Amino acid sequence: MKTFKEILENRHAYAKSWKAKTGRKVLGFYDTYFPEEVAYAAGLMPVRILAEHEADDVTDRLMYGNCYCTRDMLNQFARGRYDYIDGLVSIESCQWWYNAFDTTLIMFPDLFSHYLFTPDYLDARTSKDVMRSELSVFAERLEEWLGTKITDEKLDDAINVYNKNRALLRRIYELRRFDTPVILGSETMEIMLANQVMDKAEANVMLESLLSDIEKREPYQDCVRLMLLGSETYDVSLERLVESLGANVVVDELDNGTGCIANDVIPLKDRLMAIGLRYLGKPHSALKDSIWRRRQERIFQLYEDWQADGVIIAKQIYCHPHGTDMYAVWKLLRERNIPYITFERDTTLPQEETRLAVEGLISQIEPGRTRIAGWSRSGAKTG
Amino acid sequence: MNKQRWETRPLEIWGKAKELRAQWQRSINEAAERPGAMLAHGNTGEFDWSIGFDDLTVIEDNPVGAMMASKSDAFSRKCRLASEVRGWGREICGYVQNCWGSQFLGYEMDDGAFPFRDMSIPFPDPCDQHLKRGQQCMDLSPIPRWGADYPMYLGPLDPKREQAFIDHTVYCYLQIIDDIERIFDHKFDDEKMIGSLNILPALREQALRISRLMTHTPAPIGQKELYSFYTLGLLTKVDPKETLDFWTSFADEVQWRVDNHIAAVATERFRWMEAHPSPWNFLKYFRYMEKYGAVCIGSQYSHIISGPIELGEDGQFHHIQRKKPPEGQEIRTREDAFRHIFTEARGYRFKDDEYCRKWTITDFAKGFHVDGAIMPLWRGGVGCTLTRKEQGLRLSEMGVHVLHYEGSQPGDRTDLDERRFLDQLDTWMESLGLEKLEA
Amino acid sequence: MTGEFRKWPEFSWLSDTDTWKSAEKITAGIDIGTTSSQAAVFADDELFGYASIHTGADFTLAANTVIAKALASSALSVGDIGTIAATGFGRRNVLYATKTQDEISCIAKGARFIYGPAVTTVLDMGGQTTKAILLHEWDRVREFEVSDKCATGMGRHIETAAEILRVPLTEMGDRSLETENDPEPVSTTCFNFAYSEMMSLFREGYKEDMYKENEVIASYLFAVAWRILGTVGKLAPLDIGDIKIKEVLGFTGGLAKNKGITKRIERELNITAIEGKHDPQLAAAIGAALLA
Amino acid sequence: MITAGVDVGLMNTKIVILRDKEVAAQRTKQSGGGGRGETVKEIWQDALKDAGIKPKDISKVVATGTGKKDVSFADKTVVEAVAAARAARFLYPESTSVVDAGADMTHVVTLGEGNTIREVVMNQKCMNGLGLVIEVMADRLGLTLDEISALAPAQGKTNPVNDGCPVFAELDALGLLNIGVDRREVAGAVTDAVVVRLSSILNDKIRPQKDTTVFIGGLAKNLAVTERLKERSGIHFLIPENAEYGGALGAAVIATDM
Repeated sequence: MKTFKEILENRHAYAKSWKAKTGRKVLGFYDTYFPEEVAYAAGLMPVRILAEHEADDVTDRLMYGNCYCTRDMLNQFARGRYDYIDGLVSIESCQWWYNAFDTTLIMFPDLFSHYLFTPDYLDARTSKDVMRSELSVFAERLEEWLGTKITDEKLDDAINVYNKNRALLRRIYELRRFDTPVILGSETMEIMLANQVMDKAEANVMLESLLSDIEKREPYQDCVRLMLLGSETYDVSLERLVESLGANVVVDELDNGTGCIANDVIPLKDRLMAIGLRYLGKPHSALKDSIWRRRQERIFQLYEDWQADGVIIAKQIYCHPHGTDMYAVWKLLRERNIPYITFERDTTLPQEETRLAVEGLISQIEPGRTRIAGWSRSGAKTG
Repeated sequence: MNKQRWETRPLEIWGKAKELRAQWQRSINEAAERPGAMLAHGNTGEFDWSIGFDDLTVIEDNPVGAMMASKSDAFSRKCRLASEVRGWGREICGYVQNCWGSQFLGYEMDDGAFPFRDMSIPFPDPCDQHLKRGQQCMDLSPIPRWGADYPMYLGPLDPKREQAFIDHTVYCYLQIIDDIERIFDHKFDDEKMIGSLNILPALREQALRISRLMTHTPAPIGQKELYSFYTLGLLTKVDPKETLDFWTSFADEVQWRVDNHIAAVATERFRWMEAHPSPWNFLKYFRYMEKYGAVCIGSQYSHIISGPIELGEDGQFHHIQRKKPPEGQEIRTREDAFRHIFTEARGYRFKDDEYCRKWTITDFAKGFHVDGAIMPLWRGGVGCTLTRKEQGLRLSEMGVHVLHYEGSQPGDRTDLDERRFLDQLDTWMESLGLEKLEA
Repeated sequence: MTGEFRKWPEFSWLSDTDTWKSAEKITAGIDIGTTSSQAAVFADDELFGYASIHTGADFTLAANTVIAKALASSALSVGDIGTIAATGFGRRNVLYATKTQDEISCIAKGARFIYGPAVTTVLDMGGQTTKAILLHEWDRVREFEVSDKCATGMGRHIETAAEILRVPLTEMGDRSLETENDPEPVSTTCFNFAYSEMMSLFREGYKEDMYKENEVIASYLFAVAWRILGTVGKLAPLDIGDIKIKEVLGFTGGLAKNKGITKRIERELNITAIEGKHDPQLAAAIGAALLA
Repeated sequence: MITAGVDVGLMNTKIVILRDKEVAAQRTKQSGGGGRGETVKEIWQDALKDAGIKPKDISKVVATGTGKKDVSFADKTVVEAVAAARAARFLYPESTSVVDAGADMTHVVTLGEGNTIREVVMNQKCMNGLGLVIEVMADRLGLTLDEISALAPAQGKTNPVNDGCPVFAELDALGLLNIGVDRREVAGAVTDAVVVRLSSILNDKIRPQKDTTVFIGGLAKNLAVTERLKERSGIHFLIPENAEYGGALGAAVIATDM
């Protein structure tokens, strides 16, 4: 498998072959607040559980009211797609995720599992102490399970690998700031998603070679620049649709986009504290931004830094963190006269419905611009 | 067919209950008007802030939203529309949408101005929507606002993890008191707070008496009575002493009813429990079920006033005391008091949080000798719906007949198809061979 | 399901002049929706002919039929039309179109043609999607809202409701207004819930004194109207206060002809929509033709 | 002894007249809305005529179905699940559960000893009206129900539609039509979505047994549904010849007890 896209599409095969090659174990996790560094230092490959879509007649027995993503995560476990996972970890985050985690454990009681409490109140003086305590409990459990010792050296190595990974991904995002970017929104999201199901050391090698390649690419033409907000995404169908309409998603404020690469672990003598502080200091997710509404200002900063023209908010149906946070996002966008559309996503993306809204947004930004479907005209490479 | 008919009669405590409720309503109305009074959004489940701060009234959005739902469909619908057009998802709990929708409209059900809150006190709860709901009152005016956590984990009690969680929570609460003193120039009364520590356990003791009595056949009172009274202990401790007296005489009356075989439903022949009430404007399903001789003996939700309870080996309910604060340790400061409160709270949280909910429900069903259970499924309200289906399966396995019906949330009638629900009740009863005893 | 109750009248019109012969520019707009398809032909910015038909299962066939109907007996043929702009759900099936145009711009333009320059808020209620558009005084879109996914297919679902109730679609609106007081709406979450709840209203048996059929229809259409309020209300709501929209309101789309919906929206918004000079269902097709 | 069962469904009313536990007549007619009560009376007259009897010859009439209270001449009403259970045991004494799926609700009934019922599962609201979904889609696509019933299972990878919600399924189906997918294939995709939902209801509590599960109701007549459901769930349904009359038959059987 050579490209991120291929790895994303064959992620189960990738993980299985990694296991066969290294003889090590794979740990599944759900949210980006999960401190992957600790697991990596223990010799595990942390793999994020991603939703896809498969006909689902099993989860109704166990769930009600969940968003489709968490249903599908359970569905995939039930169908044996994740049969290679050795352990499963959940953290304090969205309850639907917790539900998917907990119910999966009922189906697979022998799986190694751990629940790590990452404070929802991220900014109290004692939040870091809770985080530190939880990380050391987690580290001890991993040591006990795997029979290894998580030494400072191993933690340093993990921190380096992850910091490097985030720095490389930030470089990719930086390339999208140009008026004529060399990389499209859909390609970036494919990289982001694949990166979350990969061995980070390998990802870093691939990212470095990719970066040296794409910087040589012919840039895409200037076009309407859009920003994507909302619930986590698991595919790039929306980005592709936007591109087919002659626009481009240039930046996002998603937990699995800019949210997970914005900051690094700053090395400290107390490694676990350093890792904990990184996760507490991460841009607040919609759920954890429960006190002073920091998320909205960050959205605006990204919007300006990446010179976006408009915003697409794509929320999953039944995604309550975004259902409660949207008010403040709308208020901000309206106050600053930023054009935006909001729509809800479910298992399938209805092409024409979504097209109608996105096209309306594009034409609101650039009225009178005649379009022909396909990237070929406005998005074509120059020269 | 069971021809047994028990005697029924109304509760005598009703008058007193109404009086207490009116008193609570008055105290809120007055709080908004009294000079120097502070109105906070928050909750008083574990700790009633007004005990330390005389002029502080804490209102939760839940009872406000519930009251709207029970009184006016049209107004609460308007509130929900007001919040929907401002960006709130339709999957959000009806209580929240009603209460804060009314804030968006700027007026209340009776056309009076919406009382804006002066501060937002955290509302720790396992339900995610509680986490973010304190933001609504600060969005329209920059009022002070604090945070706190509801830390939980799976597996056995772990002293190391516990310690960090208790330190964290105590710190957060002390910070709030410091800030209120600094910002609002109100002094916190440590002595009064320490002195009140025994109120909640005493209240729970009385409530537990009632829970235990309700395991009798015929059930002396039903779910409807429990609902009417339970806010009087949980949310409305205007005068703690008076509340305690009320619950003591309530328990005494229930005891008297049991001794004299006074029943909630004269024809009791089917006992059921539920997980949640239906939307508050549709409580007539209790009466409808009585036509089949079916009595609702409560829910974990309504028996929560007893505090955390579990079924002992003697077949009777007991308080869960997994973690007691060290005996003999003197409580001198407010920090000691909070440590005491949260250490005790940590002990039982493991029995009412989502992790244990699906296991403890079988205890509940066994203890109350239920034949059936209604497990509503809410589209809005994560915490209310999480694990409901699993609970249903578990109950089913132990031979309890389970009925699931759907709706939005008790504060939101949008998705409750009332007639379909009654039809489902018919199906449930008739399929068990029970027919209506009265038209 | 017989399909006899969900029918609504198709219509067409053709100018009796032959101005097109001397016209410098002939344009057409084709709007292929999920439920109905419209065509409008303009000769030098003057309406020359239009047609509105049921779309049916074959979008391409609908596209071919609707233009044929609009041109009807005139000597004008598709080949004579300079620019043909296609819009709507099925626009890709208008094989004879020379360009495509987004729905929002078309509706905005078309609404201005139908209602004149005064209209500021356009509420387009079609078979598939509800769109609320706030317009600048010139024809540029200031803001727009599209109904969410759960609310899609409003018009189509009313057709289904007519079939289940066995009440002609065209009578539903008027009959719903014959009730004394509006009953509480059925579920506003989605139309599947709405009509299942609507049918539940008959579960206790149909008795003259209990559920007058008109009240059931009223309850259903109130839910539809309430759902639409959720879309139009999103156009710049106030920080505090009831839903207000910027006057003047104009309805477009097929449901604009259902008084049971429009009257309820007007009542809730406390506003009276203006009367247009053309059939509101044609808005998108007219707009497309004008933008062509 | 002559008894009758009347099953007033969402779209159709079905009547079965039993003479000494043998079907003497059966009738169905479209009915709906507020005028349902009148339609029921009309078809009642037709059924009596078919059986060649007068109303007074009938000892008892039992009504069931969503419109059971509109049957003015019924001696008793029973819920759909109970009628379905009796029909299943009447037709197949060895049956252990019965699936009743029509235009409106879907019931999965697990049978107990004799005429008792162990468990009833009713569909969730998001799966309401599975029969209606197919009818609406047929109307939309210009196909008859027989044509849908005759659809062959899809070969290879096809375009799926949303299987969680009928509203979204319809939306996706229109999207497929729009990109030129053959309408039979679209109908197949919708049928698949309905089958996934049905299978989900089967999985909800006690899973029905492989060889002793009866399938009645309007959907049981649709071969495309039953065959695909069989494949997905592994259950070899027992489907009676006049499956849509299951509810009415059960009601008529109950009337013989009275």
